[in-house]
Formats: sequence, C-alpha cells, structure tokens
Amino acid sequence: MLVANRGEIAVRVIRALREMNVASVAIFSEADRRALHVQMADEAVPVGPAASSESYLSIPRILHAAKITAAEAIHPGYGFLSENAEFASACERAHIKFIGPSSQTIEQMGSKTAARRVAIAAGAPVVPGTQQGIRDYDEARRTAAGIGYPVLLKAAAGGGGKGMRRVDRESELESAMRGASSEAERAFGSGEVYLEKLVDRPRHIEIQVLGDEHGHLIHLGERECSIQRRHQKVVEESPSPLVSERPELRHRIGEAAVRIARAANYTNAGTLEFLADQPGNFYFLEMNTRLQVEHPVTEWVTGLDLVQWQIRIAAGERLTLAQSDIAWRGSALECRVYAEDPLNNFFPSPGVIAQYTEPAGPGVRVDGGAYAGWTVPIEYDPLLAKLTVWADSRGAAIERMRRALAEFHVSGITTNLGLFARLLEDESFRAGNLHTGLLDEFMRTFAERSATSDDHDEAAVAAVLAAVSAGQKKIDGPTANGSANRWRSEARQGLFR
Amino acid sequence: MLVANRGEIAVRVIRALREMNVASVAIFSEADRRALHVQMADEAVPVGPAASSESYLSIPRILHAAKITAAEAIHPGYGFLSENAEFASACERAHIKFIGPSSQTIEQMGSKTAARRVAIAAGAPVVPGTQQGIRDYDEARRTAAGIGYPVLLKAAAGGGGKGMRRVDRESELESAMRGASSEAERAFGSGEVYLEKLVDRPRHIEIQVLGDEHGHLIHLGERECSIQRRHQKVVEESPSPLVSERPELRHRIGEAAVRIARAANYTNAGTLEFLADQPGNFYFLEMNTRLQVEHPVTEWVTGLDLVQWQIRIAAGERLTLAQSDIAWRGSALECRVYAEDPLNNFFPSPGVIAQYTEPAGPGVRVDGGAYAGWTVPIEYDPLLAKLTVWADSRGAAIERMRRALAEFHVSGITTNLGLFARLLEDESFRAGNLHTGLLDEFMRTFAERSATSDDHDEAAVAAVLAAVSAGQKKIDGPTANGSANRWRSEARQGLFR
Amino acid sequence: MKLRVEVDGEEYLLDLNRQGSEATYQLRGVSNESGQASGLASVVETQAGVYSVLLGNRSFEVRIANGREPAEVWAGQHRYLISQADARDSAGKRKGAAAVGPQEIRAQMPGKVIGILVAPGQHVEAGQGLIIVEAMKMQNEMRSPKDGVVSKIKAVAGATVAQGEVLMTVE
Amino acid sequence: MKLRVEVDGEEYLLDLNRQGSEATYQLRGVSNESGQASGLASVVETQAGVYSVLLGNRSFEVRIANGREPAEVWAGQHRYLISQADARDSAGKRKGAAAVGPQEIRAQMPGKVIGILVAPGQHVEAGQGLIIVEAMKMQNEMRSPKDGVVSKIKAVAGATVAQGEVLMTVE
Repeated sequence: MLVANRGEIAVRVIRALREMNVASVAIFSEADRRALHVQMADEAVPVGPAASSESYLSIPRILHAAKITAAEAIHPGYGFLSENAEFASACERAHIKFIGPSSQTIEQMGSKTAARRVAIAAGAPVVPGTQQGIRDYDEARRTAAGIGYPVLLKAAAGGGGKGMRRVDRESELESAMRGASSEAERAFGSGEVYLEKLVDRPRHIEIQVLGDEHGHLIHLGERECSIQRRHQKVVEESPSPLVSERPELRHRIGEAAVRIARAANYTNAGTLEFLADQPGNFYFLEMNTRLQVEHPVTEWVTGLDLVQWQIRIAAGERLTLAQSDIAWRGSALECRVYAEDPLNNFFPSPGVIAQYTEPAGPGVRVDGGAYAGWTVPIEYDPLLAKLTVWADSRGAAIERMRRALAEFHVSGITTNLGLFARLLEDESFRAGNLHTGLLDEFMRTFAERSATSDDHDEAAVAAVLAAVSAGQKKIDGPTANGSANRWRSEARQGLFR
Repeated sequence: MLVANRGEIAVRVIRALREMNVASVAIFSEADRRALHVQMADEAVPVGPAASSESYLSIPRILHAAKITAAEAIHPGYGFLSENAEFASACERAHIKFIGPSSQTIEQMGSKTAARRVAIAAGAPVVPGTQQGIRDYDEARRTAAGIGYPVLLKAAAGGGGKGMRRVDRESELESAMRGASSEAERAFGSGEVYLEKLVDRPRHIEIQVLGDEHGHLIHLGERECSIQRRHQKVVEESPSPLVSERPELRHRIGEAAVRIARAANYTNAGTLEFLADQPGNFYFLEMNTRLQVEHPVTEWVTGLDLVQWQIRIAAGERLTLAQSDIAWRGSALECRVYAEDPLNNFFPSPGVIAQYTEPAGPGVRVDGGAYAGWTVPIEYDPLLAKLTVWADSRGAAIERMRRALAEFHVSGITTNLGLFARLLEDESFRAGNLHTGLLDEFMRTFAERSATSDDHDEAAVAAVLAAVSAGQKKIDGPTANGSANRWRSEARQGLFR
Repeated sequence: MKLRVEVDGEEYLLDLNRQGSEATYQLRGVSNESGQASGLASVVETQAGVYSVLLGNRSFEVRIANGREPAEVWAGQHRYLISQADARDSAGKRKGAAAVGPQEIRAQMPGKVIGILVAPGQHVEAGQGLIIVEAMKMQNEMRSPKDGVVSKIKAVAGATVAQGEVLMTVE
Repeated sequence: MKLRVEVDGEEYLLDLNRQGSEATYQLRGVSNESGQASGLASVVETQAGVYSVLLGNRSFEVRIANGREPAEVWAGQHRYLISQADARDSAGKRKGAAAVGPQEIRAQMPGKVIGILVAPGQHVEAGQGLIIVEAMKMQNEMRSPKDGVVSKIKAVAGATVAQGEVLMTVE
C-alpha cells in the first residue's frame, strides 16, 4: 500500500501496515529524502521537487509511484490530497483503492455549503447563516444585518482557518471579505466565501464516525478541540469536559453526526465538526472526509485502532462493531508539538534539530516524524510530533501530560512545548471551561508569566557547562600574582522553553 | 519520597511521583552515577560502592539518605530490599512510611513454607509437597517417594529460580539437594529448601491484588508468565490465554488469591503466584509482597496505575474501587529486554550501548532505564527496558509487539530482542499453548532457524557502509593502467539480532 | 555566592553576582585554591552535550544544543541563551544599549521577501513595519527596533533570504 | 552481480560474489567508470552512524555501531559482523582455519575468574572446559576451541579480568 503523505501521519500509517503485515510504500519530495517516513517504509519512491504542488499534490506522479510499486491501495493521510475528490476519482479509475469515502462523497461533503444542505436535510442543527457562497458585498451586508453581528466569514472550499475572518461591525465587512476571499483563493484555488452567525465563546466539538461499505455506520464519541491558535487546533481531548458535565450530549451530538453521515452515504473514517455553546446547544459546521490529526485521543478512550479499521473497511471487511459495543474509558489529551515560536505569533521555526528526546512510560504515546540531526523543512507544516496521554480521569491525564512534556526535549529549533507546560497550569483549562478563544486570552498574559525564573544556581551551572563545552575544557588555576584567567558568562534566560 | 532502587523500576516510580507532584529522591551506588534514574529524580544521594550489599542493600545507608533529604516515605521497587522484613521494620521504627505491606506480613508471606500454611488455612489449593524446609537427605528421599517423581526442590527464602532444581529420579536427588541448598545460601542467606510435586507442562499464572489499610482488598485479574528462561520470566501477558479459553478461571483463581491475601492481612500491591496445569487446575505457589516487574500488563488491561495506587494507599487513602468496578479490556504483552546473549545460555552482556532507539506509536509503552552511550554495569540485573504493548485482541497485540520489536534498536551490546522477534512467530506461542518449558523447547531449534539470511544486497550495502564509515571516505577511481585501489570486505551475518 | 563545580573531574569555582533578574558569573579553575565555595556541584557528561548535574543532592540535566553564540543551553525545564565574554570587554554591552546606534534588521528564518514597506532615507518609528518575509506559507512582518532613518536596504522583493541575513539597516 | 552505491554523493561500484551462505564483495570508486551496475543504491547519513538506504525503491536502514574490528553493522533487522581486508592478503584467512595454530582464550566480558580447570602443559580436547568467569552473578565456562596442549595460563583465580583479555593459550 502506498502512503501519499509525509511526516508523522505517514509514520503512523506505516506502523499500522506493519502490524497488518502489509508492505508499505512511502513517497517523498526532494526536501524529504532524510525524512523519518522514508526510513520506516518498506519502499520509498521520489515524487518530485520540494514544492508540494509538484510532489505531494501531484496526482499523476503519485499514481505513477503506485503503479511502479504495484500498490493496490493508497492511504492519503490528512491534508495534501486527502480531501481531493479528483484524486479519489483518479484512484478509482486506475483501480487503486483510495482509503476513504467515494469521490462523490468527498465532493459533496468537501464543500461546506453543500455539506450544510445535507445536514439541514438530515435534520441536524446548523449555525444560522448563508447556505452558499456570497456573490458580492451587498449580499453580504444584507445577510449579516439579518443574522446580526458578530458574524464569521469563511472559505467555502477549505478549512484550517485559512480565509476565515471575524467581523464585529458593518464597517469592517468589506475589507474582511476581500481579505478572506483572496486568502481562500490562494489556499484552495477558490475565493468563494460564506457568512454565518458567530457563536460567543464557542466550543469546538467533533464526532468521529466509522462506516463500512455495507451500509453500517457508527460513531466513536466526541473530541473537544477548543484550544486553537490562528483557528488551528493545538490541544484536543476526549471526552469533552462539556460532555462529561452533560453526558446526554454525547448521544445527542453523536446521533446527529450519524444522521448526516448516513445521508451522505459516508464510508470509512470521517469527522463531523460542531460548534457548541456553553449551555450545550450545538451546530453542525463541516465534515472532514478523512482521518483526523487528533484521532489518537479517540483511539485511547475507545481502544480501537482507527487506521487499521480504515484499511480493513477499504478492503471490503464488515465493521463488526455495533454502536452498543463502543465503550469509553478514562480521558485522553493531545498536544501538537510544532516547530514554531508562540512568542512570535506562532511563526514557524524550521531548522536543524540539535537534540530530540521523546517522553515514554505509562500512558504516554508519541506519534513523531522527527529525530535529532534532522532539518525541519521550510516547505511543509511544522508539526513535529503528537504527544497524547491517557489516564483514568481528566485531572490525572493533565498531570501525566505535564510529566511527559517535561521529558520531551527539543533544542536547536523553537517549539511550543513550553507553552503547553504553562497552559496546563491555567485555571480555566484545568477546570474544563474551554472555548476557542481561550488560547488567545491565555497568550495575552503568557509572555509576562513566563519571563522569570530566579533559579540562579541552575543558571550558574548552565553557564559553566556552556563554557566548558565551548572548548574551555581546562581553565588554568590562579597564577602566582593572583590574577586568574577569567571570563565572564552572561546568561539571559529564555522566556520559556 | 525516596526510591530505594535503580534502573527502569526507579524511573517508573519517579514518573508516578512526578505525576502526583511529589518530589523524588533517587539513590545510587558508585557504579550508577550516570544511571537514568539519577538524572530523572529531583534529588539523588550516593549510598556507597558498586556492590549491592554495600549500597542498594544497605539499610543504614538508605535510611540515612532518607533522613538527610527529609523523605517521608520509601518505595522499594522490586528486588533488593523490597521483600526484606527487616528493612520494612527499620522504616517503621524510623517513622518513614514503607510503600508496601507491614513488616509482619512480609515476614509471614516471605517464607514460602509459612505462606503455604496460610494458603492451606484459607482453603486455597497448593502443590502437594513438604510444608517446611527439609532437614536432611533421608527426609527428602522419603517425601519425594511419597509424592512421586518428578519433584522440584526450591529455596524456602527466595524466588527467581535461584536454589531451584528439577529432580526426575532418586539417584539425582542428593546432589541436586546440595546444589540447591548452597545456591540458596549464597542468594538468600539461608540454605533451607523444600520439595514439591512437579506439575507437567505447568503454566505460571499470577493474580495481582491491591488492598488498602482499612480492610478493603480486591484482585485485578491474572497475568500469565509461562515464558521463562532459567526460571526467570521474560514474556508476560494479560489476560492469560488459558483464562481466555475458560473465563470462569479468573474468578476462581482471583477468589483464592483474595482469600489468601486477606488471611495475611495484606495491604498495598501484591502478587500471588499459582501453577496451573493444562486442564485448568491451579495451585498456590508463593506470594510476592511487592510491586511486580510485569505490573504494566495489568495496568494496560485494567486502566489502573498500580504505582500511584501503592502510594495513595500508603498515604492512608481508601481504595475507592469495588471488585465489580474492575473491568478488563483487550490484551497486553510484555517483553523484558535484557543485555544478555540467548545463544550463549542467556549470559549477561554488559558494556557500552553504542546505539539505542526505543519504539513508539500506538499501543506501545516502554519502561526503560538505558540510553545510548551508557555502560550497562556488570554488577546488577541486566534488564534494560520493559516493552509492553496493548491491542484489542491477543493476535493484534502480538503483531503490535513484532512491529515494536522491529523499531527497538540496541547495538554495542547483545540483547534478547532478536529472540523475541522469533518467539512471536512460534506456533505454540501464537496459539496460546504456553507452559514454563516452552522457551527451553524453542531454544533447541532457535539457533538453526536463526542462522541464515540470504539477503545479499542488504549485506553488500552494509559492507560498503562499514568501509566508508571506517575512514575510506573516498575511494579512488581506477588508475590509468586499469588497476583499482581495491579492498575486500567480508560479511559474516550475525546469527540473530 | 560562590559555587564549586566539578565537571568530569575538573574543578571550577564560580562567583555569582545577582543584579535584579540578570546574573553575572565569574569562573576560575580552582585546582590550587582553598575552598571558599558555598556549594558543590558534581557534573558528568552522559551523552554528547548532555550533563547530569548534582548540586548538593539536587539533580537536574543540562543540555547544550550547539556551539552557536549565544549558546542555547537547557537546565532542567529552562532555556538559557549564554554568551561568553572576556572580563576585559565586559563593560558597556548591556541589553539596554541594544537600540542605540545603527540597527541591522536580520531575517529570523530562511524565507522569501514578499514586501518592503519602507524606502531608503525614510524616517521610521520604533515598532513600525519595515519588511515582510514569508516562510512555510506564513507571513512575518519585521518592525523597527527604534526611531530612526532607514539607511540601507539590502533585501530585494521576491528574493530568498537565509536565516541571519541582513535585510536593512536603521540608524 | 554488480551494484552501484551512492553514499552522500560519492559513487562506488560493488562486485558481489556469492559462495554458499557467505558472500565476498569488491568495491571500487567509479567516478570515471562506465556504468555496469545492475542496481543503484542511494544512501544518506541521517544521524551519526545511521544511514538511510534506497536500493531501487527498497528502503532500509544501516546502522554502524562502532569502529571495532569486526564492525557491528545492522541492516534492517539483521546484524552483520564485517571485517575488511586488502585484496592482497585475502587468501588463507578463512573461517575454517580458525582452530589451526595457537589459540588464545579471551574473556568475553569483564568479570572475575572463579575457577581454572586445567594446568599448564595439560592435554585438552576440543570442547573441554578450561576456565570459569563470573559476571553479573552468572558463571560462564569457557571451552577449548581445539584438541591441544595448554601452553600458557595468564589468568589468576579471583582476579578481575577485562573484556578481551587473554586468559590462556592452547597450542
């Protein structure tokens, strides 16, 4: 089987294939010859230059790689071509099994406006707003006035925060629309945007579904992904603290998700994203017709291997689990470890990893794609690893995550590991009072709270060792007249790790 | 809290303490200044020279270390002083909480003959044999004749295979008794041995119990540890395949275990070892009054953190779980990764670890105590790490373990990783037809089966790289007269990894 | 405060001066000096660039990422950027002086210049945007560290720049 | 079989001769030689001593543990012990010749000599126990590799020995 992706998710899929005794084929761009997924696969095929458009997004090159390795199936991972209906369709035509739903389903559910229509028809609640792309500013102005500010502008063709703008008043609408549209155009090749009601302090809750190709479809419960930066998830968990407070919500949102997925004839693994407000009302947002980055938290609590199920379902196997077979145990958390600088607006920090040590021990799982000495390439998403933990309660999972974060050491590049260590001490986070703006609020005070450590002893020893390591392996003793060969070492403590 | 141990179990306890926000104190001998547990602890205190008897077994030195660090409790791990009643009693006198049962219970259950009397009184089945140490050869001869050969000689004061001898006929009895007794004398300071019926193709099945200091005690199900070399466990699992076939066994053995433990007023975590024959009859063997090496498999299937529970119970907390709260999910396997040579009678292989890479990803847990560049000391048990996996079935767990073993890379010293890779392909093992002699039988054909690989391409590239790495960084092209700067590289493939 | 530090058998004596949140260290070899230290640290290098430190009983790890200046050094969970200077040239180079004199604007990471927001000779205020560099599809606007005049612009729109490359100078 | 191997940009041509379960390799630089290779291997060193190999499309890792002779080299899941020899001295040093001539008995691991089972001048048979070394509380009996006479005994009972130390010689 060919894995049409790179980084940690390619490694994740290769591991599943090895456990199923299926040979794996990696693909790699010129920037990725040294990437971990290339080393871990049974075979690896170059597919072009560093630019994704000419390698990981090149349908002909990937199909060619599948052909020369006689791959019978392709796992697309997430991102890249995973939600590209044309790719799925090209696979179908080439008689290569695409691990995911049919190209028709991807096409239908890939458009947020179309997916919304499916959801409404299936009787699921949606956020008030337009059902299709807005033609012009006038229409936008009228619609927004009808819904009432604040409203949210979103790209019809994509996700991940690209082409998304919050608009608080009409005076901001026109320029926001222009910005969102051109960003969407650049990111997804379509500038179509739509408008919807902005839910205050919303929580992002999503439902994992799994359906076989014989008409059986179930849900595996929710994940809460309210901790986001630039509309990108960075911390995810299951169960959602909101659901833990209101256990009936899992059933209600899960039922809605299953209704929508069934209406779309959905097969394989997929995720339905919902907004929930604090009282527990929820609204369907969109569907991701692929494996989700944060699938490990669902694997922890349900005990199911989602990637293996994806492959079995694609092979035509029946999903042998009834909804009533699904049980949830304990609490799982994920932190996405990025090569980025939280104090510089989460700007990516590619470069050479000098040291890299992953945590281990009870209840800790690392899905990584990096190693010491590797250069994080500038061309791709800077996700280094996903750190997930499980424990029997959310509180214990948080403590376990703190322990694991303290064991996770990356140097040479800047990462967000230190941010997580602080966030996990945040009172709102610990209380489970999450909303999608929590991280932004947290960041406002993060720099100051992180600025000081008065551990001078520690700093002093660090300074000595820096000097020793820099070649001053031997420092002479004082000379006869008492003057020493001295040097001064100045330590500025980093604001955070 | 002070951790009176070293290696992976000290690391395991330190991780639990960190998750509970309790400061940890490591102790180390002169041979262990660079050991991982020293680096991971909050504080570390030297306790003497390399010889265990003067460091890890020195009660006064350990109590002194506890005193100067103001430790309120001591976790003994396994081995060393963990089942030493005198140590527990010295802790009690020093008002330092010993994490384990009372010194009286250790004393009582630490003697196999005394423990056996407790079991019989509690109505649990035991293996036919003597109830106390044998005085002389004459008594041994009479007893053995009464039970019927084959019989087993065992040390009354210890476990782990030391002082154990199988005797198939009377002519072997006298010398076996001498050997067992002198080995027991050396290992445990007491040469007392006893005799029991040898169960044919026995399975080693043990029950984990957990009791608080308020009279509540439950069991956490069984582990099967039938894969042994030199009477030392190397692969453990839960559930036992025998129990999976006969689900009522878990309840029956568990009940027997709980009865014995209650009769001994047992508190904290403990393990009752049983022999089972293939039809499912079982006999109490002995009790380990401490945390077991293989506790992670129970943690995987029950979702409980045994070390954290040990600490909470020792702090006087109530065990808030009823027997009916305990649920078992899926299947967990453990491989003990030793620095030893399976092809040289499992002889230890200490030395410098050149490269060390642990596996990761879904369902994999590593409890390690080693790292690249570390010298495995000659003085202690050569356990490097425990690799445990979990999956929803035993078959999937075996495949996951194979995948994880392939990712586990240790070079510079010889390990048993390659043995596990082969053992997991063994038909009897895969079918769950385990018995304590299985590994010995397997070893008889292991060397031959492991001897060949006809992967000449792989070997050829390895040879080139060995040459390049050895300094032949640049090899000249052919000279004008056509003679080349040649060298020859000979590759002998190792028998196994 | 004086601290005796033993690194793989070599002894050093460290004078530590605290000045608010910053600290200055003086380090000497102490092979033939009488002990004045208030504490003893024992250090062993366990792996390349990784040191196990025992400061009294306290245990922590120090990791030295690389030999860059300033060196990135981790002690426990804290990151320190440590630069070394001879005692003779210790004066005057303090942090507060940073925004005095000509300031070079350097690329923080490899990327592509997608916009130059100022012209040579232009007056700029501290915090004013100067140039936009894109990397990994994200745009980073670099701002002026001081009030001043843009003296030199080396960057060219559309060009690829390396990390640390000087883009422009503000005087 | 000929194989072209590219290691971080340098090319090598490898002649592979199979002889039963053993294989002999000849390696040449091929910078100015016409391609005769039946396959191409691309190799990059990802970490010190760790190489990512693509042999055609096949991917595996080669790890070189250390520079000892023979070198411990891992390719995928297989361990190879690789010793190098100049083509000129390739003859006569085959495995079969191992038990000819004086044989030195060396300690396999650091340990303590706890028993010497033979005396100087004693005739021994191949497989006969010579000496017992204890390490990690386990005893290892070392046996004679050939029929012969014990010529020298360097080991002393009770002494600590280092790995590789010569304990005795059998001629």
